[in-house]
Amino acid sequence: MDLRYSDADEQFRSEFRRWLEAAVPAHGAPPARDDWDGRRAWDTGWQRKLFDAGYAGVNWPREYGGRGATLTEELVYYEEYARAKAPYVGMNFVGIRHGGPTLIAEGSEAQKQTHLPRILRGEEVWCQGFSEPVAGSDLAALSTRAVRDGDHYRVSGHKIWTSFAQQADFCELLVRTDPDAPKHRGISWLIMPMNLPGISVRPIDTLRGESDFAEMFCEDVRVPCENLVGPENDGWRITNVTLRFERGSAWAQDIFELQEYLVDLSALVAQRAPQDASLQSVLGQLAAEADALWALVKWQLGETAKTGVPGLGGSALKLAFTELTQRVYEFGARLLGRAALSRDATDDPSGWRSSDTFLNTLSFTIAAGSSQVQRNLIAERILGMPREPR
Amino acid sequence: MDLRYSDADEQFRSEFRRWLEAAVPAHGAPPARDDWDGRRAWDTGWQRKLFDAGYAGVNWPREYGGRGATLTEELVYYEEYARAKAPYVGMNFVGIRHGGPTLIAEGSEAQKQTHLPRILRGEEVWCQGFSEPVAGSDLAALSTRAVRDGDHYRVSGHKIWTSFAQQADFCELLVRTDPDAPKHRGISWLIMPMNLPGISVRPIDTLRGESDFAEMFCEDVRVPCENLVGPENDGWRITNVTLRFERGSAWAQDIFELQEYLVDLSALVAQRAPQDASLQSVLGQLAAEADALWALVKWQLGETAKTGVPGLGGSALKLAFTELTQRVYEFGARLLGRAALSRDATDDPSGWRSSDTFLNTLSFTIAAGSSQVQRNLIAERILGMPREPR
Amino acid sequence: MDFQLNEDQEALRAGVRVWCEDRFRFEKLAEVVQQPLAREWWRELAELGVFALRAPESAGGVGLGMAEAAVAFVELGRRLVPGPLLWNLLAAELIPGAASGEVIVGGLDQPQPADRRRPSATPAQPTDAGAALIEYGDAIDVLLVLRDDGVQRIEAAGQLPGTLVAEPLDPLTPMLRVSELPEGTIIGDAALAARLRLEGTALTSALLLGIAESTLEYAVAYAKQREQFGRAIASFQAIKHFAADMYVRQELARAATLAAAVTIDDPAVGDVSRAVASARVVAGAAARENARKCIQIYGGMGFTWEMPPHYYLKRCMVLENTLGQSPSHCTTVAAHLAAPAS
Amino acid sequence: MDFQLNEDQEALRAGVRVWCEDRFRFEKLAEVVQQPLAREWWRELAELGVFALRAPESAGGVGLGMAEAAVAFVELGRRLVPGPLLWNLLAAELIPGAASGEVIVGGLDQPQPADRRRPSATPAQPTDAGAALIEYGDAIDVLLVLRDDGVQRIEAAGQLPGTLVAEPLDPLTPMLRVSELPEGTIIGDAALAARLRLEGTALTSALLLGIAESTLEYAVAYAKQREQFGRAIASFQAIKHFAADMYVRQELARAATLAAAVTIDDPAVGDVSRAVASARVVAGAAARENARKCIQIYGGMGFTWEMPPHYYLKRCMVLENTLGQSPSHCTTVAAHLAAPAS
Repeated sequence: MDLRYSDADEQFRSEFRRWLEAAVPAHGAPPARDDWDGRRAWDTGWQRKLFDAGYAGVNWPREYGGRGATLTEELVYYEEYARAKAPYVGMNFVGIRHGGPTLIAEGSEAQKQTHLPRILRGEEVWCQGFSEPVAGSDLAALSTRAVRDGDHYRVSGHKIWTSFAQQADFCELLVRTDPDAPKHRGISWLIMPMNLPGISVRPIDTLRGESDFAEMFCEDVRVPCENLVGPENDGWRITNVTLRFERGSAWAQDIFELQEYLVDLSALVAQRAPQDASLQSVLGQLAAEADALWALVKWQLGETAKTGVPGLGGSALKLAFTELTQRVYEFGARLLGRAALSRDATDDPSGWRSSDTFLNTLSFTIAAGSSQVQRNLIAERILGMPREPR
Repeated sequence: MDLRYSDADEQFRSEFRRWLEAAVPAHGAPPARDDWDGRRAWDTGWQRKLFDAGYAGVNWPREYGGRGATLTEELVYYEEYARAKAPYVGMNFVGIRHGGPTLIAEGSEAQKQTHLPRILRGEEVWCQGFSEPVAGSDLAALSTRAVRDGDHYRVSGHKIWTSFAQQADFCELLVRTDPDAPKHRGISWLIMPMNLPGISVRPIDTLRGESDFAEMFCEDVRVPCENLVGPENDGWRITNVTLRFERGSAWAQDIFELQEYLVDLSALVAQRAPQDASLQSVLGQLAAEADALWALVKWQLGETAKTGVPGLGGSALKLAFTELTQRVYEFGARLLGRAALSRDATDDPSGWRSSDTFLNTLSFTIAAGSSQVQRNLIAERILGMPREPR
Repeated sequence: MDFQLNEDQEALRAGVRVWCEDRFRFEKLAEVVQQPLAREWWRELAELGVFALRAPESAGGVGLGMAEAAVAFVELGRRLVPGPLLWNLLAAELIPGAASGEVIVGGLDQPQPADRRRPSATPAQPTDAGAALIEYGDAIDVLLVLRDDGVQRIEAAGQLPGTLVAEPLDPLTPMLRVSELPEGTIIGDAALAARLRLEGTALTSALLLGIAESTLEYAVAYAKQREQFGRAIASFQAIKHFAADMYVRQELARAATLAAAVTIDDPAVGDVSRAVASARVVAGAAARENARKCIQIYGGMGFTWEMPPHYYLKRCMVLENTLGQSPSHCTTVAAHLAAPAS
Repeated sequence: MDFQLNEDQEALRAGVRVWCEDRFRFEKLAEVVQQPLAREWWRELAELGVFALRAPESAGGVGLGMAEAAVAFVELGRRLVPGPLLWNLLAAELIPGAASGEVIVGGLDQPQPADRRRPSATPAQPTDAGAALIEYGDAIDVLLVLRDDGVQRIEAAGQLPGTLVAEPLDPLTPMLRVSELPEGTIIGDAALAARLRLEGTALTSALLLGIAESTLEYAVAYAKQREQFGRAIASFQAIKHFAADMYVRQELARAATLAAAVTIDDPAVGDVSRAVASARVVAGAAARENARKCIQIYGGMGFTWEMPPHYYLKRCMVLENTLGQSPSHCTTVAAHLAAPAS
């Protein structure tokens, strides 16, 4: 067991840190939340700067424009990124964290060459078309149909939680290509250009009052067959490969950020209620759990290095992190007292808009497999407990 | 809404309090835990004193030796009993809290006249023969057979958690009288004398190292048919009537006792760590919940007065009380620090043998319907949520 | 002792409920958000007797007790009725026009920190960002300020100096960020301030209880109709056990809250300050945890603006920051343990 | 960075596990309770190298690090191996015979309360009932006392003055109630005492982690074979979700505990005192909650003496009262937040 970063890692750290110290302030303040064009420009502009400096796609292969970093360099990357409070991945989220990695693992050479560099350069924004109104936790129950018609699929269906659908250029789309097969065996994974006729989008306001989410309706949309990723009807396996990546190291950055937030809360406590032992005790409990999560990231990274694939333990990380985050921001909001009753930045001396961020964390235990789904996965796949009768 | 006790209630309170002030100290210290004869004598002796003073069977009908008290007098009774730290019902537990009430509700006139006065006078000790090794939470799966043979039932089977089986005179016994009926419809409720041939008992040590529990083996035990309570095969309904009483006001005394314990813990905190705000905060949280439980007892009592039958809410009371009690005693044990590593009375300045009592509370969330079973009951019977598929 | 609603109380509850269902059923909420405080229905509320409940009949009030007030406030909490409800009720006997709803009274709690309590009265100015946020500050006629040394009345007339918060946490509770409070007049002493805090806390618990009840109802109803994996999610044990725990919290909160109200009316039955603090602790927990679980049970829909659960969580956070947070009430309960009243 | 057991560490773990399974498998525990500390297997443990792991090879030790010690101690925790394990290891370099297991070393932590720390050293006498309870006090040869101002060695020779506790909480951890400690000799300064506390806390976390692992294994195995309502209780969501949460706690505890041990060996990778305190907090919670849930999942059987779960909960309570309770370690972590090491 060894927790020491190599000299090369540390070298990378200081280079990246120096770059961030200049680049982050230079990128300026983000646009207003409802300025969608401005947000796209800001998010993809930052992505382009990362790319130009050689910091985009830290763990993606070099041949497609990535950095091809080692696992530990990746960790250093997330640490420094969070420490510098660099811009959130924002509208690049699906492409960078999900669609791109899926293409790397399962895409054709042509698909990789077409999309990966453009995602890294901020030229392509992706959205996700997985969930449907009746297929949420039970994702495999999806019913959006894709019927082969010559060299195209004709796609019809109703998707939901399609973040940034109105701004996106492409959609990673799960469709049912074999309605007669068992529900996990008739699903395919398509790259759908968002400019095709037949696609309409209706924004959904979140509980923060933002419309980052949308519903997407497809009516007889003609998607070229070459946009199929992997074999037809093999989409469920592909989805799981990607979800497994999503549940793994993607959290590293967020955990580090949580630790930074705790440090700022600690300063707030010191200033407001330095004598209150109960606040110290809660802060310490939360920080201890965050420390343990950070150690668990490194432990799971060691496992991945050993086996080459992220283990099932990602579910444990996701479950623990999302539940902890809610507790931390809830505590932060409580600490602010009545100031938490405003979401304006000016009212939160911690600088984190704690109560607004707390609201945002409420989605963490729901999205990408709710806490209940994660517990089922852990019990069944890791601990070997039997499924419930249906 | 009115929370004021009547003058008559207050009159009863002061009489009972005065009697307890003399009687409790006079009864002396309890015998050693493994002195079974001594414990029976001590427990039943106290019961006899209650009876002689007119305080036995507070809510039992007067014609069978009870006090026939009103619901509010009953509450006063529990308050004063706990305040005086009067002896635990001990070996009289099953008869007083369970078997007796069942006979009152469902027994024949002869059964009532035979048993009720003797239970109240401490002349009969009862034990409970409900659970079986394969029928725990799923009580209705019990398989102890009773086959009619003339004017007797011939009983064979294996019971478990039969508290005080070795000391008991009678057993409230659930048996299967119709093996072909659906599992809830073939059960009967018998009064089994414990001196019959064919009964053997093996003590089970609890995690406190006591052998209050036992397994009971019945081999062709001949129980007279007149000992059947209620109609044959109607035992499940009778059991539920009794369980509902068990889950109701029976907790009042324990809740009041919990409040007393919290006062003593508070004194301990004041002495050891008066400045520690986090301990005050936890103490206050626990006491607030105990206060609420006490209010809930009164609320449910009001419901019972309105309808004549304890409502289903008893499950909520049982669930909340048992979970809270564990937290309170765990907190108490933590407060003692290393002193909690001894169960000797001398090492606990609170006078409550906190760590030993904490161990005892671990059974509360398991016995008489585990917390999981209570949650199912609340969800299905009160909130109308559907049963799980089987 | 008869700890159940009597007939009059049941009738009061039914009356307030009917009005709330009519005025504030969820489908109308989008409209209410546009103008959370309208004189029109404020007067209707007054006509229902909600503000005048406790004022003596000689003063044009209804002459009932805190028990009735709590019963009414649970209903208001259930339907997220906005406005400085509890302040208007507390002011019924102090400020002419409050009982009739003609004057809208807002409020501000200004407790001195423990370490500053000894030196003479501090100026009645906001000391930090949070203390300067006044609910409905742009729409109230009068501001009632509770200080440790007394009660102040400040004329507001919808013109308190300050800026409106752009994004208030609760869309139904607009906030005015006040930089400097105008001069006021003292209309009551420290004892009155203490009494109003207690009563206001009891009413806050009632509103929180309403949230706990409503979120349980919404969650159970949604779980019964939402299907996943071929069955209603209400049949999954995880969901059932969430709901059962929500039910337990609701029951505890109801018993404690009504007991606190009854104790205020009849202090012979218990220690008022302990009963109020205990109720506030369990009602706060019930509202908070039930609202959280309601969102979780709704799943993705729970994270949307168009569904009810988030409104309840946000209102709960407002109420949990009214007249002291839960931990301070825990400390009050603990203090009573150390020095029991009798 | 390679945060996984290396081959040597795997081999060490396997060796200790085999010995534990042989000596301390559950079926033999009734026997062990009769005599929880026997010189015979104490020497076997020493032969395995457990006590000498960290001592330099020049001193007859194995010359390995805290990482290896932690790996070994997790295994001892899993099988409830009794005896003053951590004290004997800490004493390996300080007290001749400890590394070889010939001398059995017990320990006592005597921190001064915060408000008494300034005045000069208080006498090394027990200050309250709890502080006077010494584990295996009747069987140890030497007692190591950790005080804020240094380390004391007291000759015990199985004859410390005191009375045996009649009913120790953990049947495998007999307790001697000592009224007055004999004179000792000072064998180390305040810095050594602080270092031993840190290392002892890390080892305590490892033992707690062993409990968390073992109780999860027992609970899952029992749930898979126990049937109720016609199916294995492991198929009920309530039980599955208990087990999933136990797994999460175990994983967090393992990562944090091993990270703390590695940080002690290589302080360049982090702040030692924060890493140790954090690990102790999560390992304590994992052991405590997992043991509790294990009892609950066993149901009535969990409340019996003859089943394993209660032994784990009791041992957990002993360890959670060794070298400070969890809240004090939380405070340590919070202090590091306020003043980060850099």
